[in-house]
Amino acid sequence: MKLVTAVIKPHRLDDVKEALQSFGVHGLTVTEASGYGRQRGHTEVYRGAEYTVDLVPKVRIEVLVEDDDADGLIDVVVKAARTGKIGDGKVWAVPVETAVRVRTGERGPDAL
Amino acid sequence: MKLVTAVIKPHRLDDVKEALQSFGVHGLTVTEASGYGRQRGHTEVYRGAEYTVDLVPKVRIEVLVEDDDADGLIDVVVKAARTGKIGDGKVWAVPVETAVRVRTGERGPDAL
Amino acid sequence: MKLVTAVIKPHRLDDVKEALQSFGVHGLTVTEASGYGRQRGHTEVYRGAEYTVDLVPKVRIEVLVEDDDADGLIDVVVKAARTGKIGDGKVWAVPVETAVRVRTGERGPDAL
Amino acid sequence: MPKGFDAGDTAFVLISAALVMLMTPGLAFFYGGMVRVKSVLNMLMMSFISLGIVSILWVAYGYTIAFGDDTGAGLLGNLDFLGMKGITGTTLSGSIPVFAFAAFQLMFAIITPALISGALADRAKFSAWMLFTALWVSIVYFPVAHWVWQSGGWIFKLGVKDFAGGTAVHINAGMAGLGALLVLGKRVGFKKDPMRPHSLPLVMLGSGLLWFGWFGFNAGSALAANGTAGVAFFNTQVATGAAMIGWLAYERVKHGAFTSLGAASGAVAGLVAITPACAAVNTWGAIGIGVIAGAVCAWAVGLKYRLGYDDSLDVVGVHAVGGMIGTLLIGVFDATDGLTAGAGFSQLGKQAVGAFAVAAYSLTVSWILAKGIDLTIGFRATEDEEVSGIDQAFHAETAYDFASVGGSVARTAPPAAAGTTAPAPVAKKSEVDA
Amino acid sequence: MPKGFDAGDTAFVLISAALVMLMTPGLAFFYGGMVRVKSVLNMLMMSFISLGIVSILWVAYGYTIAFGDDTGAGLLGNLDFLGMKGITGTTLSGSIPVFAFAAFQLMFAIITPALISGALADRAKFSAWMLFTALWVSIVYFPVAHWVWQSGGWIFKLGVKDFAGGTAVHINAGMAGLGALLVLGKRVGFKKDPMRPHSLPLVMLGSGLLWFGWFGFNAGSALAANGTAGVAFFNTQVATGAAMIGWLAYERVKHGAFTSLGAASGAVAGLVAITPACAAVNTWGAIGIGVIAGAVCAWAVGLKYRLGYDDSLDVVGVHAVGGMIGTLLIGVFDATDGLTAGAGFSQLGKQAVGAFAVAAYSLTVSWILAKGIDLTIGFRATEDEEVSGIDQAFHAETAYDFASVGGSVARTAPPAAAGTTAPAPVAKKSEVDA
Amino acid sequence: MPKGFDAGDTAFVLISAALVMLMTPGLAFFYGGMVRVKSVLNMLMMSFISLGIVSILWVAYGYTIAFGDDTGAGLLGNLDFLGMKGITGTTLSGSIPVFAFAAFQLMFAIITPALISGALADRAKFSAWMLFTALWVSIVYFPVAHWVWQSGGWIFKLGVKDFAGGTAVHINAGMAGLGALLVLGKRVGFKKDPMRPHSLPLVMLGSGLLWFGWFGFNAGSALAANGTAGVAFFNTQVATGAAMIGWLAYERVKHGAFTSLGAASGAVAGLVAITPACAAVNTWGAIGIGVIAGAVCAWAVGLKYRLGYDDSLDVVGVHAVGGMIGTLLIGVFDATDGLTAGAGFSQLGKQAVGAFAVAAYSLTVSWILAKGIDLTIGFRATEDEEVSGIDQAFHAETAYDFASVGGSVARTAPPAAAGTTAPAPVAKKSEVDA
Ligand SMILES: Nc1ncnc2c1ncn2[C@@H]1O[C@H](COP(=O)(O)OP(=O)(O)O)[C@@H](O)[C@H]1O
Ligand SMILES: Nc1ncnc2c1ncn2[C@@H]1O[C@H](COP(=O)(O)OP(=O)(O)O)[C@@H](O)[C@H]1O
Ligand SMILES: Nc1ncnc2c1ncn2[C@@H]1O[C@H](COP(=O)(O)OP(=O)(O)O)[C@@H](O)[C@H]1O
Repeated sequence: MKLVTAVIKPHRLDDVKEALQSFGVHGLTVTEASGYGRQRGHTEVYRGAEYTVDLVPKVRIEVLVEDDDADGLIDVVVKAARTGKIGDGKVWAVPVETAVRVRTGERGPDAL
Repeated sequence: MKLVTAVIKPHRLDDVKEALQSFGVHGLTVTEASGYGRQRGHTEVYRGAEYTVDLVPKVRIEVLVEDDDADGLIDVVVKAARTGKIGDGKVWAVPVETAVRVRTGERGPDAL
Repeated sequence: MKLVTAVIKPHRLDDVKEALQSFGVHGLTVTEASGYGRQRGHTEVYRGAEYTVDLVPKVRIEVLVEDDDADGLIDVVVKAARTGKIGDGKVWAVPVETAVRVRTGERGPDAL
Repeated sequence: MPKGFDAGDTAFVLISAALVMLMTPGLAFFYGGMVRVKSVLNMLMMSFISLGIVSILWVAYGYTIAFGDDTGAGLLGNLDFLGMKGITGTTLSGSIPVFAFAAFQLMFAIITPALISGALADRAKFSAWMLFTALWVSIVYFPVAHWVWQSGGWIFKLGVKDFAGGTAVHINAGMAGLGALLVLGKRVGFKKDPMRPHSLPLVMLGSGLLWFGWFGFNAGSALAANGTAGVAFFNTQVATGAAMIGWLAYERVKHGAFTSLGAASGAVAGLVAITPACAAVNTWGAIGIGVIAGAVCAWAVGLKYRLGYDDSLDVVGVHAVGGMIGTLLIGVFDATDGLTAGAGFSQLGKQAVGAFAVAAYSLTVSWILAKGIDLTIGFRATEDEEVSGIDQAFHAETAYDFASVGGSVARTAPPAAAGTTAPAPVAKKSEVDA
Repeated sequence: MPKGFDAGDTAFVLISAALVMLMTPGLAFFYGGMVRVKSVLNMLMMSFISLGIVSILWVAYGYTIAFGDDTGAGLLGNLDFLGMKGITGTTLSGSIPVFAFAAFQLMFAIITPALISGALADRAKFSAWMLFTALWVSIVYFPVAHWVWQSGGWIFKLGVKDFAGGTAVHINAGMAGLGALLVLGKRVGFKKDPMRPHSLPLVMLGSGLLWFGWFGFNAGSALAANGTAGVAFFNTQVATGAAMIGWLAYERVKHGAFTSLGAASGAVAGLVAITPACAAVNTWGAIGIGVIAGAVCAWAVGLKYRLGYDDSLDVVGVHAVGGMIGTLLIGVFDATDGLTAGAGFSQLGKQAVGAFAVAAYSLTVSWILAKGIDLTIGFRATEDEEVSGIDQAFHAETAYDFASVGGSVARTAPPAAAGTTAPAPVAKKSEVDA
Repeated sequence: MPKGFDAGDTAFVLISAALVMLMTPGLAFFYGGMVRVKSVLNMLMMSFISLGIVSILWVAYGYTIAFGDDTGAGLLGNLDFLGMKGITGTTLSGSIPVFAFAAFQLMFAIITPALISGALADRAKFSAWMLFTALWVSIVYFPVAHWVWQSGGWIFKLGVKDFAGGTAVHINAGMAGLGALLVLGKRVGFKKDPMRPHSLPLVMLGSGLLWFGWFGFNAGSALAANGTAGVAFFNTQVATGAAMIGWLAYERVKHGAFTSLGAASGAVAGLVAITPACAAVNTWGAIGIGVIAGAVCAWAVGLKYRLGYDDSLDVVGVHAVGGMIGTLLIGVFDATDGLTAGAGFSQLGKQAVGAFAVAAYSLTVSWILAKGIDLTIGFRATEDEEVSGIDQAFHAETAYDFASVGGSVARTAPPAAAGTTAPAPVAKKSEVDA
């Protein structure tokens, strides 16, 4: 199995969820995150003090998939998350050795 | 070493922490997350507009362990987090190549 | 490629960002987290009820790097995050199989 | 306007009525800030709904039960003013229009049941709570207000002093809270889970608004902008300040910290305790009542852990105990009839009779009402509803959404549905996260 | 003070003016809590700015246009009081100083444009909004206030009753909102993205402050602390409570839940509807108006989804519809001239003429003003600004930073820069996250 | 009531006192919203505690020092009213009960030290702050109030005009803030870390409540519901609106954005500046004072970065500077004695003497008090306490817990412990996160 992690723009989340659903993936875990990168951030002003806020809101998605589905899934996510503007984010995959469904104790692909 | 990640129901966190403590693991990192899966979510109503909130609050736990402890630790977490109802979550493990304790610079198992 | 994850004290984030910048890494993803470990936490009082809050605020940083840079990067992070007091946190690295830049679809080192 | 009318008094009572009205939202925030994030809205709604239910019942029969001429036995007002019959803009009560008086008193009738709700945080079915509110004001509050304040009421005739409602409002609400919570039982996780306040600034906001509005409550109870109002106002301020100090001092000694929740709670305890006494005692008597109420209530809120009843937001520990303190200390500090004025124990005895009579009546009837509701439509939320949060279960809402710019953690039902007439189902309980 | 002066009335009107002033911040929170976290500050600012702009215009020419003697045609006041000329502390209006009257009326002029802003949430350029506010009060509000309230105004002379502003304030603002939103168009994601309120406790706070302040608005409109004020006060309370119940009942039937947003909205709908009628109807008339307004407005806010206009925070559904209900129901429930008093349809007819005249005027002129602004300096934010949030775009701020202890998610520009005089650039739009 | 008593005036002053009381919570939110999330509660508590401490000292000796008959030298009141001796409900001050007057003035004594706290955000030991408050009101505020407002006070006799407290309250508090912050030093990370406000809606709430309450502060200072009160009220509103515009205009030019913090700050600057002048100038004078105060204070808050003192929430930049502007501009815009009335520089000179005398006295004594406290019990939190947050360190609380449904990030100490009498230890500092 693989764990595919995607860091994307928050307003793409709904589309990514839908795309994954069509792809046949029915579960995922989301965390709020902030990203630092080419995309710059913005300036804020508080009583004459100007702040450069260089962390930009992102959403971080994790999906466990069977090995064979990983590449397809990455493509699906990349496509659904893309706006074409700087800051669209990254997607990466790491190998997973074990996965368990807490409710049933099922292991491996059955746990997904 | 392995990194064991568990996505569980928020109100199981205390029990999981205690179970890990008994198992001999004394450190972990927690992030708030939201999960999407079989478990459905709920409907909200705002001035006549009904929203389906399909992301459910979860807690995400990360624990670094020595290779030999990984399987036992997974069992402990799964047991402590289980309620038997849909949405209990997932636990998975990935291989870790290096781990460092920031305070001392210790590497490997000593860093845990 | 590797994914380096660092769990550090929140007020070290700016220094770590700067150190990474100097090291030549220009992107990273941050999430808020809470840590449980040797560092104890504190007691809170609400109308006579005392709570032990044993989770301490942390920041979790993820950086994708090329294989060769991983060790150097870990050193840089560890150095910048260190205060020498309990609770400075952990840094670890896991192997990454694929990484994609969402905006362009570039894969591998070019995606970083 | 008819002879005897006074514009200054009318201005004072009308504005005071507005201040007292603001106390109910103030109370909502005070309570709402104290609960966990999953039941904030329910807590707010338990107070706000009283502004609706009680207003209508007051017009229908509440005013006449409470302030109609006594029927003879000292127990109830007659029904002359049923539906506010016969009252017009020029009908006076003392130097002010009856509508000003009735509006002022209505605000008291609204906040009293709202006070009770703190005892039931996190676990009451909202529809059951609405029913309880309606029944409770009808059977408990309207009569008790008559007993205590109407010149023909039996407690009034006994010579019990309750200037602004220590007995009629606070002991009454506090003991009703106890009655109801004994029926509902403990929250899931009581004594085990941490249940810390989700927003202390909201608690402080509530206490600030309560303090502000309470000047209307206490000074306004003079029903005229006169010297008594001045005394009541001044005493209210100094007693409340003293109570805040009293509570904080207790906490510093006992727990090593001056908490903001303690400051807010101490202020409310002081306001409660000075309520019956604000026109009866002198300045130092007020300060004494304040310090005592602050410290004693700080101790009393710990009782629930020892005795094992789940008075979630300390309605008993603050309102019943604080109301008792103020009511009884009139017997001690009253400027003319108190112990310290050398007048002996007579007033103290009367105060005790009034206080315990109302306490007993309220406790008993409230328990019966709550039990009745529980046996019929059910008063308590299911465990699933409670664990996943009663905001979702009964209000189909979430208090906050701070999720970041742009995206979101939710999806709209096709909004077309919002326009159709078929009722859409709210989350089936079995699917809710537990 | 000159003869005829009354201190009680003056106290009442001055404090009422303060209460009405508080309604504008109250409205800001009511609206601010309802928007997403990325445009809270903009929403707050759209109300607060009115406290600045309108105060100055009022002094300059607003007061004299609205309350100067009529120039003859019933359309405008003369310019005798331009710049508050000739008014001193001892100039009276009835039994109170003119400055008290002018301050009281100023607060109405401030909140009316602020009400409009709810229709434009999330997408208006702030500088354009400021311009709109200034033009709109000048061309719409000041004249309409004259029509309705000045004894020489044409609607006043017609015999239309509008005690505290159902027509002049609410229908007026509601239709202006409609006019402006038709120019601005829909929010990005309307009907598709969830746009749930980011903080319902903030909404509740707003509604609580509005309710409180509204006693000044309605009872204060008696301009004296008298029996009429008492009636207006009492009716305001019971109608509002009834409207909250009306809205919640509708929701319970339609959506299966009692929402806190519904309680807050129902209360506001009731306040709106009772505003014109509070001194004209009896208690049961007030309750009737309340229940009807609550239920009808609960239904009316759904219209935007069916008809497809994006009245973001339901200014049309609550203020235009609620104001209409109150204004027309005077014709039904008026204690002397209403249908139920057996007085026939004459008053109802007058009310309808007044209501529709103001509605038509406000809708038309507001649309033209908004269109003019849009064609010149542009009224609508760019899509990028809207998606990333207009708090950042126009206010260079973020509403909340709850990030944890110690660290932070931001870096300061070298603060030395803050002391230099060269204007530093705000975020270039292209770099903003979308 | 005795002859000379007026119910309208009494109603007005009592309600005004309630409004002024609300300003202290308002200030708490204004300040509390501006700090980082780790010191919100401390900021709130620094204001709230004043409601306790000062109330008691006022009764004990504050009232008589400030408003007792002068002892002769114009420096202090005599001790005739020690412990409020001899004052009853029927003792009058002008047309109102002394208790109404004393309550009204007490609220001024409460908010003045609370204003100072903004200069010390994030780094003061709470116990030291309590001591400072008690000493400062005793040695600085009570005497200065006597100088400025009691008919025998030396500044009053000089002919200095300070209607509602530009000198006695704002210059006084502003310079005290400067004195104290010079002792405490800079926050860890000053000029380096971002320290943006954690909740701007809370700041806006604070400013809204301040604005509202300030009508009591300014108009109430007429001590009667008369024409002067009307003028003061109207001027307060228009000056504040103008100041908001002035500040926003400065920001737009300098930083390219209209910030909500600027709007809130501008309003407060305007309120401060119009305070001494509200009854002395005409409408346009008020607008002039407002615009000038708004723009100048917007500039003045930047000084701390250039001069390098850490006036965290700009007490100097807003209160000292704003108070100065208002006090001196009386010499310019006074309707009878000002430069623009052709009366020459005499009044301006007096104003300057009064302003600078109070500024110098307050700065000096406050510095000495703070230094004394620092040398004995210590005034400043340790670096660890400061970095991990003084809410935890001194209040053993966390402001917010928005953690999601069900679970939690904490564990309760066995609640049985809460009932035992042995004081439980608060977090050992060494274990706290830094
Ligand atoms: N080396 C990296 N490791 C981890 N996350 C990264 C890295 N570089 C970028 N990111 C994440 O990807 C997001 C987008 O990156 P950015 O450089 O702004 O734009 P783009 O990917 O379009 O070139 C960042 O906000 C950050 O969250
Ligand atoms: N493929 C997946 N990848 C990552 N997380 C998942 C995946 N499937 C489910 N999850 C996580 O597990 C949680 C529980 O899954 P769900 O399908 O609701 O119930 P169960 O695991 O009991 O069958 C989800 O809320 C989500 O956080
Ligand atoms: N086994 C572990 N797995 C994951 N995270 C850990 C582990 N142990 C500690 N941590 C994280 O590291 C942080 C610091 O650990 P702690 O034991 O307090 O101090 P130190 O690392 O200085 O010995 C913790 O707060 C937690 O976030």
